[in-house]
Amino acid sequence: MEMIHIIFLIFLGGAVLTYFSGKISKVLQDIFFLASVLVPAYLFFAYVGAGREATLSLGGITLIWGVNHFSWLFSLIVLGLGSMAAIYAIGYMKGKKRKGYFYFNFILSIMAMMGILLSIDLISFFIFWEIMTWSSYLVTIYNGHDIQRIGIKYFVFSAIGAYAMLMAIVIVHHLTGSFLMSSMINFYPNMSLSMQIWIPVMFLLAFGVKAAMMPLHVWAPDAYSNAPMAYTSIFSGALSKMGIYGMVIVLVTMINQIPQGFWFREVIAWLGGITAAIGTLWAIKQDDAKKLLAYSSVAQLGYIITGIAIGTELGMLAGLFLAVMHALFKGTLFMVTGAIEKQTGTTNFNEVTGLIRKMPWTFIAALLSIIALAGIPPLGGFVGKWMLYESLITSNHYLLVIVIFFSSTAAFLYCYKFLFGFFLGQEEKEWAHVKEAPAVMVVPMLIMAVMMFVLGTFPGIILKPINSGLMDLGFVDSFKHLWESSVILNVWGNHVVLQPILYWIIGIFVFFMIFLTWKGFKTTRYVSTKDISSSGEVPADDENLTFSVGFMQPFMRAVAPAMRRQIDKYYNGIADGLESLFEFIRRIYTGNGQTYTIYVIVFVVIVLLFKNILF
Amino acid sequence: MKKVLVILLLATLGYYVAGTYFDIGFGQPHFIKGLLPVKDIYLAQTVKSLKVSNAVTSIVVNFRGFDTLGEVTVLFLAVTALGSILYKKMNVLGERSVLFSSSSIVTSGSKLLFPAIILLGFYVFIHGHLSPGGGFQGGVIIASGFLLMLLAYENYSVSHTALSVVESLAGITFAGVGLLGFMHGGTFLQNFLPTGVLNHLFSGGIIPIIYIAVGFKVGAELTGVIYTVLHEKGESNG
Amino acid sequence: MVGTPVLFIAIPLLAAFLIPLLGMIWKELVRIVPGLVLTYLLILAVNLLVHVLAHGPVVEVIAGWVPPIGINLVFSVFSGFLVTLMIFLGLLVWAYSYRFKRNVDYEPALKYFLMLMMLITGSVGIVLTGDIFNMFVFIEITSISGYGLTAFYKGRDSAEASFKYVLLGSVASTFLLLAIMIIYSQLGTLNMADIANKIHLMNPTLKIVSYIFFVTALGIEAEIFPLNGWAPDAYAEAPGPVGAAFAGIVVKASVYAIIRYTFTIFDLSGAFNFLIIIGMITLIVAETAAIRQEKLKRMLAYSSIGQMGLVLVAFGFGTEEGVFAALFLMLNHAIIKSLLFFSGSYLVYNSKCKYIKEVNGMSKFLPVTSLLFALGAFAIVGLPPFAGFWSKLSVMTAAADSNMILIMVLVLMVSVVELVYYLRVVNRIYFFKKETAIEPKKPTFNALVVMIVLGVIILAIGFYPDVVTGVLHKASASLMDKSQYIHHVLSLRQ
Amino acid sequence: MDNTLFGYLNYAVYGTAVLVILIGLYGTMVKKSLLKVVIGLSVSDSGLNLLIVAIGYYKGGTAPIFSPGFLENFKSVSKMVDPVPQALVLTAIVIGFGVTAVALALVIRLYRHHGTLNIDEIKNLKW
Amino acid sequence: MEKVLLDILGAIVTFLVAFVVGMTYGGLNRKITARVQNRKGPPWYQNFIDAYKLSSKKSAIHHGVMHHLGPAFLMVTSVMTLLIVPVLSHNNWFPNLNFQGDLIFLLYIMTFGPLGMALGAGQTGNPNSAIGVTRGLSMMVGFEIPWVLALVALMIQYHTTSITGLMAVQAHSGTWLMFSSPFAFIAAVMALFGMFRYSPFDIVGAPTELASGPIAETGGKYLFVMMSSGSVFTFAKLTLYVDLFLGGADNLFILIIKTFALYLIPLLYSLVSPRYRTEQAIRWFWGWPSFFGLLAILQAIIF
Repeated sequence: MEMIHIIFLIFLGGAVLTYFSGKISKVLQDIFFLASVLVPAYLFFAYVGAGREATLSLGGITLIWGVNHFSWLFSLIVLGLGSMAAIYAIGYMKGKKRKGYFYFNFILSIMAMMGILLSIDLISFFIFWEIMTWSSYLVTIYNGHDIQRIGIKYFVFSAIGAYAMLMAIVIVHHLTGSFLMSSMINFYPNMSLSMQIWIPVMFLLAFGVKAAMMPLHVWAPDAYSNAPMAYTSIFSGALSKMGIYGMVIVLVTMINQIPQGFWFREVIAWLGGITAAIGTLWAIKQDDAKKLLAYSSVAQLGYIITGIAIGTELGMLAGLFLAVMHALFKGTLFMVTGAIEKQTGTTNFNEVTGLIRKMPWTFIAALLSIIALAGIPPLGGFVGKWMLYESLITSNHYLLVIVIFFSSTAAFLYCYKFLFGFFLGQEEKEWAHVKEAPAVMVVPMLIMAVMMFVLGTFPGIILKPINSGLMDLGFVDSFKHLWESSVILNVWGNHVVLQPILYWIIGIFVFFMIFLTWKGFKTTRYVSTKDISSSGEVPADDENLTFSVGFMQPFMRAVAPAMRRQIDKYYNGIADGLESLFEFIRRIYTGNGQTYTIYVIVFVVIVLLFKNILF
Repeated sequence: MKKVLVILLLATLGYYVAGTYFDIGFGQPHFIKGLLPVKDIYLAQTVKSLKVSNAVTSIVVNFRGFDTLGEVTVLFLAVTALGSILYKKMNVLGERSVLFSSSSIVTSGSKLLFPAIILLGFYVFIHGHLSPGGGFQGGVIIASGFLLMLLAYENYSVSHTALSVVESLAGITFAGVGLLGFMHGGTFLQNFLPTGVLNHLFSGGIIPIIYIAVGFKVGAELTGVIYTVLHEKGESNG
Repeated sequence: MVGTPVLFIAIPLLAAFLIPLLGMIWKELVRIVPGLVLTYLLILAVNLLVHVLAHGPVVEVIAGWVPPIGINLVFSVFSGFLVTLMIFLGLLVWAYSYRFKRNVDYEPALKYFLMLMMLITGSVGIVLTGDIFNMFVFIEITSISGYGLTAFYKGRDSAEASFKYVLLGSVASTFLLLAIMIIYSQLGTLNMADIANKIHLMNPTLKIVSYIFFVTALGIEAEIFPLNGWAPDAYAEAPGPVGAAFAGIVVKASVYAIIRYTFTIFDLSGAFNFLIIIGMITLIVAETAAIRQEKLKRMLAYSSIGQMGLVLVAFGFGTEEGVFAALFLMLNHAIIKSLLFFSGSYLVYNSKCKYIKEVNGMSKFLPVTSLLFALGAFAIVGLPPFAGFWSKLSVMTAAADSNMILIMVLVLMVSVVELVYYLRVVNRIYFFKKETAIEPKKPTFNALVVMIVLGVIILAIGFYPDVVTGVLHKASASLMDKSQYIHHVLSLRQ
Repeated sequence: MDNTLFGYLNYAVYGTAVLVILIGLYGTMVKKSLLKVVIGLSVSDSGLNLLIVAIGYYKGGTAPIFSPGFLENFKSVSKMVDPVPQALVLTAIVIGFGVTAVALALVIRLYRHHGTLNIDEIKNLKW
Repeated sequence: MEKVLLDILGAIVTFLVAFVVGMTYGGLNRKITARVQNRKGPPWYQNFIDAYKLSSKKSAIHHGVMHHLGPAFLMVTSVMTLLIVPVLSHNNWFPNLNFQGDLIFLLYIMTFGPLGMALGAGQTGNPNSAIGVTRGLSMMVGFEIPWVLALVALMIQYHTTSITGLMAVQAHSGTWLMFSSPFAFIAAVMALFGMFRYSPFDIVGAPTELASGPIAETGGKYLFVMMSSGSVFTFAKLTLYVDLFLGGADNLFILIIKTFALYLIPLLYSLVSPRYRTEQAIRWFWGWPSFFGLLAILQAIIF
């Protein structure tokens, strides 16, 4: 029995045990839950290296699991973020109902993601893909309100994607006689042109749904915002990366091999860019932190898609680095939102304000992740953004870079909205009782914030594994030796040296901090946010001056034409049309036995009339 | 509109069905040449090995006896289903429906005819293997005798339990004889009795036994059906 | 000697005749005896199946007359597999319906169990028999039991449903007899193997017409659109376990009949495409009709019809893989749909109209039942790692190998529809507030056991499909090998 | 097919049988009264039985009964009509009876439940 | 170690130069505005006086940590921009970080400060501050588009993303990029209007309406740091433009001339323009300036 088997068994058994141990003791349940996430994570990193394979024969199909550098990289995201989110979930779920249900699906999701990453054959890939879908679906509808639309939308889109993938898989099996990914890849250049186009398209449909690519993204904001925040952090941070993982494989190993691949990459890159722009615009409009972050996730995934779709090495690196970073900062941000939800009971910017002094550690985590999200140096987000722009510019995507840049600049608006809405602004009496979140929730956030900081200066830590992963996929490596240091560079030879920049920034910051604080901070006294110069008056205590409704109204007015068309509406229109069609079909069954008899005769007569054609 | 449509449909259907059967031909050999139809085997074997003079009986009871077992089961099930469908709570029969009461001529005439009818029924199914007729026909005749009595007498009653017992016993006989054949000869419904001489009453092995059982069963079942349906008045709310 | 196929018919018939007598001794016996009979038959079937897997088909002649003179029963791997499945399901249905309703009188209980047993026997007979007219008789046995069972409940519209069933069933038997007589008038024989041996001599027009009549007649029982008007009503109005029996047993037998005619008896090249066409239409219409249903059982019924359409499509590929996929589908459908009917019946137990909205929030009151329903829903839409996934995968693989891309697309699109309506119900069970004052009813112990057994089987097949795939592969091979079938039946000597 | 009187009989017998089936089906499909629907079923059954028996008929054939002396007189069984359809029709009749009985019972139930025999008013189950 | 000290020394010198020049420009701005409006106006050194006064004031209250540190964030941006932009070519005094960053990095480091300041402004709880911040950020999205279009055009035309690379191109060819890439220059200059937030794009501060917007609750040392940061930033930006489009400068005198000439463009435009509303401003930037930016890219692709 290979270690991979053991890992899966622990996941599976842990999920079941966790579910049922809740009937005995809540503490036991928490312990089981943590153990069944952390133990496999430890085992994986300690004992499973590239080249190890495990097999299982099911129904005449041999399922093969193994790990290479590329999947190892994603395992890092899944298990790292998964562990953090698991610890966080202990605090987040405390005192909530249906803990067992949540934990069960949480563990299954992580197992499914690991399964996807470890799958070497397409069938186990598909199986785990579907497990991932339904387990995440079950968590999505955990809260239970408004689920009719959200959960089903998510599941339907996922199912359409997954079924497209299933079709591709069986067609591949038909053509090659094997379910192995490697045989698909090896046979790919020999396929007919239509297959060469359709098989990647079908795969990309599946991956595009999970990665929330543009016309397929409509489920994402709702699903992300509806799931419990402890889960959304891996939902958005890790689960969506499975789409990216698949996309990279399809793009690198298949599409790059055919001349038509150029158009593929262009289309996907543009879809990614548009996704980023649309996601950002809608994120700015949201008044609820969950929704805002959800749309922001869509936008960030757009960058990642663009990066990997460009197909140059820098682009790939950028996309994958952004993927890692996105897991970190979006995971943290969702955790922050969850902490605030836990402490205040709401995540609406119009309700919560001025928590900075009540939840300082949460604020620090949020601040750092926002800086990373916005791509501001010296945090990690910048590195990814920089490489993305450089790869776009150096590969002649001039207009795309503008779209991306627009989206990335506009992202400042929602970044600020997030920070301001929760932490800044007037401190209202309503929230005077709020305390900092428990340590079990804060610590994971802070750990991840520190990681962002480290990666901002030493991106080589993560770029090296990305690079070796890409080499495993068959990428030719052109600037391998440089990833050791904290230098990022493009193919034109331009580079940014991050280390001195960090020192300078810290130096300047510390200098002016001291300058401002010197003899100052002690003697000045803190005054409440009511003590302000509002046209010369001091507002009363019960006067709510918080500015949060219509926060980005001017900007929204400027971009109003672009937001008038919602893709959602078209989908709803299609759905309504189909429903009425189905209603019509249903009326065939009139309820009159005689009519049914007539149907029988009609059937016979029709078949008899066409018997010469049919037989 | 609907009627025209139905007529058109049925006309088309009729065209094809009738055409097919016209192709087959009436009253002349229609089997494909060179094939040996089973009926020739049946006709040969019914005399040779079964010693049954009524070929239809030998087919019904022996060659295709399994069909008959199924057929009996269908009847049995029909009675069961009927009882189930028309079952009423409290286990009381509904009032009998009487359109008009019978005159004394009818009642005494029926009383007179009843034994004769029953006797005829018995005769028909006992001689099923010798002459036209058989268990089904005889059973129906018996049932018609009971029908006559039921029509003639408003308060004529048949014991439900007795019917049920007869029914069951007859069915068990059929299946049991089949199983005996199974134990004796290795195949279900196989003949294990001496076949006797053609055209004698005691001939044909198990065939008469089965046909007698069928006769009792059909008679009991049809009587049961008639009896149940006759007592279906009142209680409009179900 | 491991037993012979005829016992599958003879023993239940004997028991059926005995039961009224036994009931006079002790009333509870009418409930117990069918279970005992079915248990015995299950043991017999498993024994025989094991034997057949090792030694090839068992052909049983009746009344000592070898085919084509007499009637024969064929227990091949294919039919044996179906028989075992049906009897197993039948046993579960029996166990489930034992004390399903508390206050049923003696007489209806007797009749219910009797008809249930005959329903199963008839279906088994359809599968086992090697004679086309005998098949007609068994179809009628099944149908009449079905009519009775459908109309079992009083005070509902069950009689209406049953009447529609009778109407269409009679039309079906008309067409069936017409078809049988066409065959007989040409070939002079009623034995399937003999017919299969000689069918190439027949006038093609007559052959086609008789095939059409056969398909029409059997299609009514197998719920092919547009012949399935009775089915939703009957499923919805019959008692819950009977719905499961219809879906799991009766329809399977009818599909078997169609398949036997198409694969073994007739040699029409266009028949496979015809199966695909009607299967596809059935699938699409039924699944799309299901999504707008307001009543739970009707929804399940339409879903069941759709699944049967898919089975026909899979058979229509005409390849061994297609047959394998279809058999796998039938197996899964039998198990999963039974579970859905079983658990669904308890979810709407005390409701009068069985509306879907009445399952709202039932998970709080019936946790295990709800969980099993959800499991069944997940399994039937083909989500891994549950049983339904493997059959869906094999259907897709078979379709791809037959180059039926369009079929694949359509089937998968319909699958999405299916997914939607099942998820809606599951959502309602788990996440809606209970609105109505209907009292939830806790499942009886035996019902719970039955459902859990089914759930465990679903999981077992899902996690380790090898438990069934071996048998299924052999079964599909045995169906595909037409000459072997003919040889086995006709080589018997007096 | 010869043009003798018997040739016309060919059409007459089968034609009648098919016509009876169709009439029965027509009644089933069009008539509003449940009883008439059931009668339609019964009528089409009769037509069918007629058709089946007609198939077994041979020109100038005798009943398939080996009454004493038959074999001595005719020497050949080919003079007998086909007994198989007769056996089959026996089964078909019995089954037809069973179905009709069940159908009538259902009509009684429906009448009890709905208080009418009009099939158009018995449409509680639909869609 | 010696190099580090030298670097720090160079940075301090650069900072001082930028501070003085920036402050002076600010004073000149006020003077010129006054003269055009037919007022006498304050003396050109008025800003130095203000700065001195502010720096010597002692704050009595603060609104929390972010409010306290906001100016420091702002300063980081200004100084980092200054350090990355090559102040003088061929001069060993101000090498700073010239070769360690490029244009994209510059674009992003320039947003660091506004964010910090916005946080500080946000924590004061003054609604006017928040309104000002949102307007500022919205406007930023507006002017960044033409600005980036121009930069991208330059980058793709000369296949480099670093400022020094672009300066080398100019030195090599002898032509200023202002002339070889005129559309990019136009777009960039129009974007400069937005960066300086002078009229008509001064709705962010909106002195009368919003009580100076983001800085409404800031005074004393905080305001001093902000003010000096603004001055340094002004100088850094102008130097960047000079480096990119006007061929850089060999000595301080030429640099000051070129920067002042550039500074006059937004200054003079502001004198004749009324204020735009935020969305009008954004749309303005997405109009002609972006059009010129696209032309620049077109030119870069074709040539």
